[in-house]
Amino acid sequence: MATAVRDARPKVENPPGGLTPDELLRAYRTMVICRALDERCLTLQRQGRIGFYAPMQGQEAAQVGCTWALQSEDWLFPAYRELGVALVRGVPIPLILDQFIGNQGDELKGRQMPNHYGYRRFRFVTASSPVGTQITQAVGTAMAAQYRKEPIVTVTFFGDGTTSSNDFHAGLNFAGVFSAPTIFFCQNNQWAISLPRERQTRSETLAVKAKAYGVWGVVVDGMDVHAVYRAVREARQRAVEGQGPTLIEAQVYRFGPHSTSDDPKRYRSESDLALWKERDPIARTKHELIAAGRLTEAQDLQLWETARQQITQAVDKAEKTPALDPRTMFDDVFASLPPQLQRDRDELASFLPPEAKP
Amino acid sequence: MATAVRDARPKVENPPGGLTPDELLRAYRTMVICRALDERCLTLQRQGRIGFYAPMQGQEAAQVGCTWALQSEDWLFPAYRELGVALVRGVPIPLILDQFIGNQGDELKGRQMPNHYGYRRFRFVTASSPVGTQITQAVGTAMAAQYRKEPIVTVTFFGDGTTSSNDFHAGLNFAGVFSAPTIFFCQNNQWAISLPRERQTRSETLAVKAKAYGVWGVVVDGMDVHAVYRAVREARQRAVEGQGPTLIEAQVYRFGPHSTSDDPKRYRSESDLALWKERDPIARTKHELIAAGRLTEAQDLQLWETARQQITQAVDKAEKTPALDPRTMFDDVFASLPPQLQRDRDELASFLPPEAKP
Amino acid sequence: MTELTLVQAVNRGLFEAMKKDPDVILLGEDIGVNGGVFRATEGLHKEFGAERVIDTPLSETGIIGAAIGMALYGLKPVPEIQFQDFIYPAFDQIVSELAKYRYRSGGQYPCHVVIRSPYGGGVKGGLYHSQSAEAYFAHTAGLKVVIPSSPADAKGLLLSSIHDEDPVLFFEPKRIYRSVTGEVPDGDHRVPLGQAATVREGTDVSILAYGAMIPVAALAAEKLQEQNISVEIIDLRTLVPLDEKAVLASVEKTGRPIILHEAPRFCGYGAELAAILAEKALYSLKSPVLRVTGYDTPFPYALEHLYLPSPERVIAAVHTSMKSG
Amino acid sequence: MTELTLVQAVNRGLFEAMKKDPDVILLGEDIGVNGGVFRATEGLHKEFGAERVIDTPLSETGIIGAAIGMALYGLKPVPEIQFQDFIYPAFDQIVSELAKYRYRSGGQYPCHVVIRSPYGGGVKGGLYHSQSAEAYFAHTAGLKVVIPSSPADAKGLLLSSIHDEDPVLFFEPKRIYRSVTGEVPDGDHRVPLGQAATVREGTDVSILAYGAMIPVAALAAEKLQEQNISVEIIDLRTLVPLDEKAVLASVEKTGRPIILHEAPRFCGYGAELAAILAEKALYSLKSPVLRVTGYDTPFPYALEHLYLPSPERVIAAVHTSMKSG
Ligand SMILES: Cc1ncc(C[n+]2csc(CCOP(=O)(O)OP(=O)(O)O)c2C)c(N)n1
Ligand SMILES: Cc1ncc(C[n+]2csc(CCOP(=O)(O)OP(=O)(O)O)c2C)c(N)n1
Ligand SMILES: [Mg+2]
Ligand SMILES: [Mg+2]
Repeated sequence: MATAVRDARPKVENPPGGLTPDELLRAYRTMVICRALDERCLTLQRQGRIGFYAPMQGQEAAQVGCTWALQSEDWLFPAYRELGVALVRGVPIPLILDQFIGNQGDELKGRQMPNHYGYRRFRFVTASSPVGTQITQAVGTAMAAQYRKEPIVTVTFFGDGTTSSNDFHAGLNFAGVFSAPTIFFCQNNQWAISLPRERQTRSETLAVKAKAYGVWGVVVDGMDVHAVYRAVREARQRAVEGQGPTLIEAQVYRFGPHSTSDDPKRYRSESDLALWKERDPIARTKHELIAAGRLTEAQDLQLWETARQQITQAVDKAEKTPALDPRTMFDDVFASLPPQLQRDRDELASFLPPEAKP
Repeated sequence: MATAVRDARPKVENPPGGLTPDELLRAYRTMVICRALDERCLTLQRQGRIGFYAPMQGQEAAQVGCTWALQSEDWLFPAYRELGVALVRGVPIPLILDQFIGNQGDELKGRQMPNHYGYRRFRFVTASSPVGTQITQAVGTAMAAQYRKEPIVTVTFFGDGTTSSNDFHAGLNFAGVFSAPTIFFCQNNQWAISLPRERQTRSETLAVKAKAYGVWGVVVDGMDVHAVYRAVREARQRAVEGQGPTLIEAQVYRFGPHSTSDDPKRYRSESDLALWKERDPIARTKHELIAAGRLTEAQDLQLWETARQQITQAVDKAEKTPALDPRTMFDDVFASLPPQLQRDRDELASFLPPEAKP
Repeated sequence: MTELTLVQAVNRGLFEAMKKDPDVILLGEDIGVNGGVFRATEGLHKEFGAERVIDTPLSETGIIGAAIGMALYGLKPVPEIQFQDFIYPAFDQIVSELAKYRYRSGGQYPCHVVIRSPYGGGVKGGLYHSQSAEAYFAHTAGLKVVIPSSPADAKGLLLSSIHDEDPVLFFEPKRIYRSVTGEVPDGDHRVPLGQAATVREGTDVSILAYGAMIPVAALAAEKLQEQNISVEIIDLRTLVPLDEKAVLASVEKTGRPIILHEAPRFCGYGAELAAILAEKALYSLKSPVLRVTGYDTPFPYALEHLYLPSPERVIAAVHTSMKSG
Repeated sequence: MTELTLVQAVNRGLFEAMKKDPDVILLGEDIGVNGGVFRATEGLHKEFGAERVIDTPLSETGIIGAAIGMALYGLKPVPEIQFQDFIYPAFDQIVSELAKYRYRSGGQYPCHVVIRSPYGGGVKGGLYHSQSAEAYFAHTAGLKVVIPSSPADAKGLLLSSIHDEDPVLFFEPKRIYRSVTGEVPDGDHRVPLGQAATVREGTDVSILAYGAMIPVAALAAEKLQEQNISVEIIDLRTLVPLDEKAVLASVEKTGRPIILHEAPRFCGYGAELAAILAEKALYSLKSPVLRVTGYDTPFPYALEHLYLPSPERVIAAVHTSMKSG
């Protein structure tokens, strides 16, 4: 259930319809792929086959529900944990795996750590690591769309910790002042690495921060794909109608470690995790589908099986794709190669083993 | 009247006593000196006798009322417009004028533009120009005092525009999380150079931003010295009792230009100014004192006369004080002069006219 | 041709770009109704409206972040930072984002933003209205850095910057905003990026400089001419990409380089010039590579006239150079 | 003496300082309960409590701003920036405030903060977990910049930094956090700031380097020894203030300088070294001043092994140098 507040006037809304049963089944399938891919990536990292991974288990409903409520023209500004967003948007799994490996198929040309992908044709902006920087950018893109009179929204994704960033403050404030059609989708997964939500900020909720900018603020159960879908649809509606931006706090939990470099046992209790796992969005959605007679256990097993096969194929393909040409290192610093970089490039080439020379 | 809010629970307080009549008379005297000095500085700048000036007319009650409510052990973190704060704290006028001229008497050694003074012995921290940077620092000092168990507060001064700064966000958030004994004293003078308050942020008030950090938020009539005094006293009390920080929005108006480089006619109407001038804190306080029989018109004239004489003397003295020794340019970059700066110093000395050599 | 001050030429450049291309959008503090604190955007708000000349809240983080978002979308934002000294709250957006967008996305997201900002001392601005921060940006791969020294170059380089495809930091020497005037071609006048200008030819000494130091170099050169020392002045105009050829050609001719800038010396832009000479022109050098720069202190207020490189300090360096080797 | 890794030596340095002086306070992201993402603060939270090892919200602006406030009060804060790549949100506080407090107040407000941060590549961190940003800070008057290359120096320089009176940027080469071990003196071990170390004596070539490039230089020197080329390695240790004497002495002896760092070359710290040599050691130079550095691109991910200066690239530069002059 979504609580929408604007300025000092809290307003409780009764949930209108969420996803249709058909949509829910499709959404569930995406959530399954998401979970299966996430699990595989953790394994690949442990086996040294990819260098790093930041899992998102527990956040599937939030990401899938949110993206489901958008139009494909809407621009997405992800952080580094938005696998579910990418999948709903249609980014092919092989492309993602190419990025994780940084091979010749990687459209980012091996420039970034795993997770930090982005694809212009999907209006899915390339993520960076410094937290929050995407937030002001999403507002700028929204202002640009507004200027060009394109009736779209921009959606920016970030975590609870990132509400402390400079760009959160500047972005929300600009969006308020300029009525930018931006949805600020905060996945409060309760942790910023080792810092719990309560130590990140003393505000009652994260959504209440909307009041500081005179924009809409919504708290939503991020384990409930319907609730998220509804909240985002409403926010989108308001935004394109010129009613301004919305800050949505989707309350979720990070089931896994912050990243493969992290050991959550150092700072959090298993019992808390167990409590939240009872609300696992995948189990919950599956349960609903089964109860509604839209899914059987056998079909479910099949879904998982298909997902895993699909992923295995993509991994195989990605691992067989040739490595990057080292000379690409000098592309894209500027639109064209300045003489100085040409020299660097030549120098590097002189150190390459003969087989790598053209 | 102060409205104190914490989180989502607004609370209206009935004003207990403000300044006593004796205190009010003394506070009024300071406000008069403040206004007279401000006027003089504008003249000095126009005559080319000082290089720059940022006037504060209209903000006297806010600054004097605030500082009156503090203890001399409290640390002050001013912006560049806090003349009234400096005067209440006891900074001598001649010292201020030496700073404006940047002569040998300037304890800052001519390093800064006028207005950007600061004196360690008055716990009045040296101002800088980048807006907002003092805010996080004030919180750090409060945390340090808390650590050392010194029962003081830090008070940081800034304008409406500065609520958009990075440090406002970080400072309020840290203060909330650590319950730092800091008072965030925002003088909302309705303008950030040419940008009106409504275009700075869409929040209902500036004080409501406190909710974003779970701290106390108070709106106060900044033209009413009693109201400001009361609000700050209460905030101070809360802070030292461990109840956390308060954001105070003192609503005032900048009667003059942003600075001597600014021409407000380009962006604001005279009629607005005229409305606010009806609430001139000096006229208002004078009126109250006369009504209470604590001041006569003749005594008032005398106050102004004394203030102006005092200022004339200080200006004379400051203008007669010798210029800085150019070699001081290299002091205080580090605690001691590294060889490299010694060379720079020698080089400079070689260009000085003979009479300037030691 | 019209006789303009440097700041007027900037204004005309912005006008020209905006008239031609509706994608050019300005944003910044006090640039709209107020016309900018230096009046660089005077009249543009009236001409092009609040949609294209956007007065923003007081947040450089927001200004540059929003400008980047606009550029990703396909507009050509030209944000103003009121004083270069206040660019630091936007440093993360500039260094982590603007400089790296094209690269990190494998070329998918070019990010063409032109950041205008007045820089430098000489206006009694003290520590925070006087800095020359070009070295920070020149060191950041992915950014172009441009500094004009004349009205015609100000307009021509600004228009080239706006029509470039890469992010450009366009720093305007505020000290000579009004003190320097000159004939400026009307219309879409362009001066190509990456080309230095020989603003004075000479044979004995090469002064390598830019921005507000060009008039200082010129004054020194005049005086030195009286002493029969022939000074060549190279105005770099574009710091990144540097016109290395022009620099090397001049120094190979004179053998005596003097590097001149007002930023502090240590790790300043001049260090790179010296390093290039020490690598590529070593055998042409007749004298040590000398730098005349601001001192390695924060920028002072009362003593700024002694902090800034003066013609006297340049002349002294030239004399030192002439005596060497 | 205890055998420690570099990161353990940092940890021991912090422990030592905190034990001695209750005014030493740590703050940063994940440094408390979690012990730091690199475990540099492991055990300190337990030993000294949450009051002295403060887990902060995710804001570098807040961390450095608060640390400055603590320092003004008289504490000795030692904030950690989790990766140097994330220091930019604090750039304004560092450059505008920390570097200038003592100066702008005429000496009234010294501001002694020691900012610790892991820097550099070699850990497959890509653009944002690999940068070497020392040049930005070295160019900023008022800051000291220190980079250790061994466990003993890490502890000794850190303790000296904490006991200094000026702001210090203390950058730790994370690539060799664990790969380098060494004997570290117990107790209050100090290595003075401003003194370079000759980590290998030689007569043919001088390599000027610091941090994680010292082992690279050492590997190159070993190989070159086999070719009868005698390499001297100067570990700068303190970038500001620079031990100019040590640099000049070595280059005056060998006449062949090779500057080595992993940051991009253009306007990097090496440019300043080259500029100093081009001014003060010109007549001793037998070969051009060569720089082996990271390339002038953002830091890549998949190709980082080719981006970072390798012993091979150093050897090639030495050969070039030996052939010159
Ligand atoms: C500016 C900056 N500082 C520090 C970091 C290191 N860091 C990476 S993720 C992270 C925590 C982010 O927490 P949150 O915003 O809640 O997102 P989550 O990882 O939980 O999805 C930190 C501190 C960073 N990436 N950027
Ligand atoms: C970071 C930064 N950006 C821009 C400026 C230029 N500037 C100086 S004062 C000012 C407006 C400040 O407004 P406000 O906070 O309301 O304070 P007031 O001047 O009204 O007292 C601006 C934009 C600055 N000093 N610092
Ligand atoms: Mg989180
Ligand atoms: Mg104001």
